Amino acid sequence: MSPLHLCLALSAALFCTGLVAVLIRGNAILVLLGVELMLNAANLNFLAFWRFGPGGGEAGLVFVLFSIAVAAAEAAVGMALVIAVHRHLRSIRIADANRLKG
Amino acid sequence: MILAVAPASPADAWLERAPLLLRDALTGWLPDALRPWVSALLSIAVILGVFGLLFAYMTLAERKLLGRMQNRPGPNRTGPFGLLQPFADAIKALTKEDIVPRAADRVLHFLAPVVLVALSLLGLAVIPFGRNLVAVELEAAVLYFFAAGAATELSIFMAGWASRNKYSLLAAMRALAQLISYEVPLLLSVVPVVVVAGSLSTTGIVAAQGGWAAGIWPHWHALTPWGFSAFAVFMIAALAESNRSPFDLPEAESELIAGHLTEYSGFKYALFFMAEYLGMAALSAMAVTLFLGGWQAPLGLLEFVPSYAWFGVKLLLLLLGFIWIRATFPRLRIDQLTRLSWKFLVPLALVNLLNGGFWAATADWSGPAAAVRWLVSALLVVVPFVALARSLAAGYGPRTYRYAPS
Amino acid sequence: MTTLLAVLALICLAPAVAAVLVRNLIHSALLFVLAWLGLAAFYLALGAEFVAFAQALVYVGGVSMVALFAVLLTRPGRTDLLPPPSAARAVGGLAAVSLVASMLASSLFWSRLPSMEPTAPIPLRRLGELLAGPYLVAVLLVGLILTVALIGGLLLAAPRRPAEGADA
Amino acid sequence: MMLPDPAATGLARVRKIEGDALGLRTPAFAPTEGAGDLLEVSLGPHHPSTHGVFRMDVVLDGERIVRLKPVFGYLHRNHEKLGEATSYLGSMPYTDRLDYLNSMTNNWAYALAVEKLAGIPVTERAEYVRVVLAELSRLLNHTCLAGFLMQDCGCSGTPLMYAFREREKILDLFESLSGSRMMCNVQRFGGCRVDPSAEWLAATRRLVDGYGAFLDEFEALLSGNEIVMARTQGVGRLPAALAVNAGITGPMLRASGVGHDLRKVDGYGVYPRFNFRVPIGRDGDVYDRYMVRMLEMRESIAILDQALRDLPGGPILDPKAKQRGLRPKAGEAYGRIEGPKGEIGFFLVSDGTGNPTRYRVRAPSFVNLTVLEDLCLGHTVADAVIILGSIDIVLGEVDR
Repeated sequence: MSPLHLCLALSAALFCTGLVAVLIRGNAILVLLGVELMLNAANLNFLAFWRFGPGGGEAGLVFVLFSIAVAAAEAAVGMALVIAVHRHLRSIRIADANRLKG
Repeated sequence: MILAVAPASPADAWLERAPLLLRDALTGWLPDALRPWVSALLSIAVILGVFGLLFAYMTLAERKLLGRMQNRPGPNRTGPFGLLQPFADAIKALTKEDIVPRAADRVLHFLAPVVLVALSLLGLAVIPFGRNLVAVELEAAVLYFFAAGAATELSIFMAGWASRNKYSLLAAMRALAQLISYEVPLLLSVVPVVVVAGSLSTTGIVAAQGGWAAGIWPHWHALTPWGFSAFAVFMIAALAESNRSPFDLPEAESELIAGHLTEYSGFKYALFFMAEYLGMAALSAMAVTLFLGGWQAPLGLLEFVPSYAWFGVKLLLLLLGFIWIRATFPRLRIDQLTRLSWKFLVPLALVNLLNGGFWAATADWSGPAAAVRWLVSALLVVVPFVALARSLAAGYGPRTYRYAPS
Repeated sequence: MTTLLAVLALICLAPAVAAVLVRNLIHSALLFVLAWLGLAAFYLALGAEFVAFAQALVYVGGVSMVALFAVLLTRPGRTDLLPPPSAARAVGGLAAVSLVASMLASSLFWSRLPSMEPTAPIPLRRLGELLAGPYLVAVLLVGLILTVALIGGLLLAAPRRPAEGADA
Repeated sequence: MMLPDPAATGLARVRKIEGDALGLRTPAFAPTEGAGDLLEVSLGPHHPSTHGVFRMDVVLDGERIVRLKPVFGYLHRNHEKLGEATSYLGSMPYTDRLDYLNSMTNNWAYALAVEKLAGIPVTERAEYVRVVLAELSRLLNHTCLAGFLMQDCGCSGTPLMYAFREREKILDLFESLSGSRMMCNVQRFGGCRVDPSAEWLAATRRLVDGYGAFLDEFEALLSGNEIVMARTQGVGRLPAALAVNAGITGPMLRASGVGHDLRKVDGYGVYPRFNFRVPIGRDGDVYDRYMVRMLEMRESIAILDQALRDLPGGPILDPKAKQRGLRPKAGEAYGRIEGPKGEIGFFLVSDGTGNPTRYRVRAPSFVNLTVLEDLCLGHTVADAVIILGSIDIVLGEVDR
């Protein structure tokens, strides 16, 4: 297996792990962490194609930096939402937070 | 007759090169392929040895100094002047029973101190302890240092949570709040240094602080207005990051017994203790590197003293400062702690960012313009400081007292 | 190179999978941290030094802290997690497994991508120039997003206390 | 007999209802709506900051106190019942063990009660010696309190060690006078057991002359310290009306702005002859309680100065005053003095026999402690610790 394919495989596996976390864990915090993992998997693809892809790929590296920054913002807002939801419903199970009305 | 000729440059002095010569002597006979690995192992061993000893004697120095400041002798029974006390302590810690509460999360309870010590050591790899004395030369060394240090409070959280003790749990929450609050000013205070020095590598930052203005005023960052402000913010945040008084909230013994350490005993407790001192030493070493000119001598005349000695002297001075502060100040409350960070240190560091940018942009001003540069930079420090300090201290102050009419 | 990457990939994947499977919420969060650290090491091996340290700093120092804080603030009990309904779990698992299979297959076996020679790592200075030059607008936008997120997070999580002017 | 939990007894409840009627009680701090679970923590009885074996059952919302229940009685030893089974003189050494920091004032209050009951006059010299010993005791108590309070604030030992250095000097004086450092048992009915020598008085004079310098040093380190002020100002506020209503006495009452000092109000002993002032606070918070004590110490120095100057000669104890086998006429008496912690009083009922039929102690630590929950609600754990520290309790006196 070439390094590129290894990276892609890892990325796919991480993405799916994140997806599984989102799908089968009912806990909002874990769902958020799963989303973060999926973001990471995407980052890995960018890096892989920057390093082993067909040239001219500085943009890939830079994009990962932006992605990490945005992920931090996403985590902050997401966790704040979790806390707000928990305050309202006394639960952080996604299944309980299925109404738009508080 | 051979005249004793002073070496052309201090870098060539024999003492200065001694550590490198020693390393070459030890690794020179090895095949080329092995040499980098062995010398890396060697530097790890040296760092472990030096900082291990430093840890041992820091504990003794702390107890002695605290004792002297409090009208008591401190430990003086084990060996001459109590010099063997750290080893007695080590033996005691090793032979004590390791008690784990039945309800504790055993894995995390065990991992917490181990992780903490490991992480505290990681940061030391990129510190230039002297001319050419750095274990790992990294382009993004400063970033590496803070990335390695970011997880220390994580292990305090692990310790607090795994103990299944309510005091420990409170300590874990405090540790997280403290980390989230103080990581920001710590990093922000470093950014102007990176901007001015134009480098993220520690050796580059030290090199940028070489030389003297007018032959006597070292180009250390702490000796400029923006640098002084950044240095102060960095040291306050470093105090908080290493959980030292007056920011020792997670282990506040008068409130939370010992916080996250409540359920630790024996060797694991000693590991926590070790990590505290290693973390303190690592952050102080970083402060020396970033602000106090690293291994540079304060005066050209004094360059005959080897660079690593200068580094050691500066490091020890900062560590003694930590001890002095501990002997003097009471502890803050958790809300005051976070307020100090968000309403004082962070805005100060943000203004300082601007200040650093100004300093970097005006690097070529000279003559009277240089005076203007200093003035503007100083104003950018003093004005926000006064304004912020005033708003922070609003609501309390000295009081005058009346006497009951008789 | 490939061997090193493979080992690191395992170090990164194993905790991630474990994180999804363990019941204990705190363990799960800490395992995620481990996975992110592994990923940072992977980036380092790929030659993306700056990105690796940024990853460690942001995820271990930032995201994980926020997550753990959220866990503590929303503490339902000491050990969280009732298992989700088994039907949902099975469906989710099945969907995920089929996705893994299809993605792995598509990326590995039908991939027409040739593996190129690795390009040289970018020196840090060049990265700085890129960020301050062509990508300056994006950098500023990210800064804006972070500020907005910070304020938004504060507003969302701030307790609605009856106004009593207690010291906050 | 264990002391019942105050929250469950009529005593505490009556006071609280009265407080509520006047709108004085701190409103129970409402936990933030829908926040995480409340955390119940038992602070004590082996907590380092509870000044003995005392427990606070607190319910926390995050770090904020929603409910607080003081639990005590761990040191209960039947003091009052013992007093009823012991002769009048026999109880004297027991009173040492109430507030074991201040055996001098405990002795004096008890002696005063017995002297009232039996109509025993006190010699002139003894009155002065009592003032000297009581004010030394006040210095000792307030110094220790300040040191402990700063330790509770998180100082790592320095103020405490400074305080203990001075305490040792005073204890040395007590030891050379009475033979015991803490359990002095000095007072007798009508005078004192021992007569201070000229050397002892000279040593006391030296101590008094040097004490102002110590206070200056201590205050320079702490009173103006930003962190001390931030920690203590506005914390644990006790309104004057609640303080009066709850029967708070001593420096704690004066810190709330009520200028009530038994040395002025009762004018017992020879206190009316001395020139001194009564410092009062305004906000009644921890800082005021600390500062009022610091200022009181300066007044104590002034009193000591005058007492040592004017100390008359003559006998310290009238040999005709009966000590052993004292059988006062049937009746009752209440003797009270301004102890360092507040009004310490002994209520004695005699039926003409050698033992009192009723022996009751009014312990300032105990009464002052009753407002603890009111002071702590809405504050953090760290605040509860320093609020407790500023109340100044000794468990020997609380539990009796």
